[in-house]
Amino acid sequence: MSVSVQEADFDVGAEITALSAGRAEVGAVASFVGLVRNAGHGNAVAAMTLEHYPGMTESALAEIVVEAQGRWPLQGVRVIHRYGRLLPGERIVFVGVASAHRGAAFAACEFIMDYLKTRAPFWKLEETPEGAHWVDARESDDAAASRWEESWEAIDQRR
Amino acid sequence: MSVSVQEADFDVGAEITALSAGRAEVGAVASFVGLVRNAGHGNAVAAMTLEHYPGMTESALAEIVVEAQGRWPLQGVRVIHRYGRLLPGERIVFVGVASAHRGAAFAACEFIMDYLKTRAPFWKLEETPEGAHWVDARESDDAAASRWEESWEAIDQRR
Amino acid sequence: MTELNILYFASLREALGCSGERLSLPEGVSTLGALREHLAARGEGWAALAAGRNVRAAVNQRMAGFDAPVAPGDEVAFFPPVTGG
Amino acid sequence: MTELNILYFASLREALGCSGERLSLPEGVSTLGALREHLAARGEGWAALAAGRNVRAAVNQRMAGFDAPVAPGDEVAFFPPVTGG
Repeated sequence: MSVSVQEADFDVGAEITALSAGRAEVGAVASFVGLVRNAGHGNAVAAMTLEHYPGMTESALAEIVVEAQGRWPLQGVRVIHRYGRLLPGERIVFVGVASAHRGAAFAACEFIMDYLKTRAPFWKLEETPEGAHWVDARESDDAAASRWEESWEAIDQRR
Repeated sequence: MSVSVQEADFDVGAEITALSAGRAEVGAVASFVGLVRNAGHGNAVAAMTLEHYPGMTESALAEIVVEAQGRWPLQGVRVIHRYGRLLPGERIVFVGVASAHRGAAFAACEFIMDYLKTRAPFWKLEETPEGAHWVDARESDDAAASRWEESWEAIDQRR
Repeated sequence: MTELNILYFASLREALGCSGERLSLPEGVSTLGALREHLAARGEGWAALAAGRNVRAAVNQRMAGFDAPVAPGDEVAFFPPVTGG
Repeated sequence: MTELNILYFASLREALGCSGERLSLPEGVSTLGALREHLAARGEGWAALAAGRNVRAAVNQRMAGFDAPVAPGDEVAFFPPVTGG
């Protein structure tokens, strides 16, 4: 398991390859790349600045990964989140998960993204022709994260 | 949308980058890499040979992609499936999906893998110390694919 | 074209010792299921196509149920459940 | 350490015109919620911390509810709902 919070870009192919390299029991690597879009809430976005809470960011991401590892049998997890000023089309976040089977890899990857969206201390400032504004949190992100609470309870009930 | 069935390996990083290159409305790229595992059903696997049905393979994969595009708003889809003899750790399949938002990208990527597992005409021959044997289809793959039928009906009922 | 082009794949190909054949549509055979029965009736290895065996099929490169019609000129394929990905 | 280290982030930092401060734990303040009320009572921009405003908080770099205890030496952070990813 490895978590990085950095200004620099990352190499998606190298990260995905590293998740299975030398581990021939890995049958599945699911991954996600989040990018800066040129349009947020109807406005053209010229750039985006990501602020974060140094120290807490890393531990919040590590905690999310540990929670994923407790829910699914995983053989590797990599999370990279950038901060600073980014342009449309630039990568923001990478989550990669290796497992023996695809179901666990997909579920854990989506789980980590959903939790990251609601628990990792990052904030986005968008620059548009009308000026800069802070991006509002989306209710759909809370809903996406809370799905996993429900399914966790459902799992508990089946025990 | 692009589908390839080939013997050659592929460049995961280049494929993922291509899915968002020049498309600044893409905010999310979900992807999956399937690899040859060194153990199948308890036996050590020395190599695996993938047989396929040339012609039908490509059209079956294209049909699955079209179905995904009908279910989610996607901005790019790439499917690559290899055939021939592969060693443990080698890549078998790549599915990458670009969308504005992560929910659609994740769902479509997993959908394509689930349908591919039950609808694309590939067959695996495993070489083990006990000899070569054809891999049996797994009931869990049928179950994974049939989830999407249910959810499709659920969507229809909400209309 | 008055013949069927029949293809066999994977473990079924090995069981039959045959990867494909051209065949005039037999009298009274108009569905995939009837064709399968006709072939299985050849005996020996062809029993791998018999009812109860886990066989799938395609007509003209699309998955098809055994009630699907077959006609001269069709490409028909028989194979075990797929295991790609 | 007898003081709290308080941090403010993002839109809240801008509204307050302040990215952080060191503060002796005020008399009668033992929870995150009481600390928030104490700060909001400063008036003007500090109303951004008032009840009803969508503010989140962390104690010692972990997300915390407003009933969480605060004690001298803690690092406390206030911020808007997160929007990373």
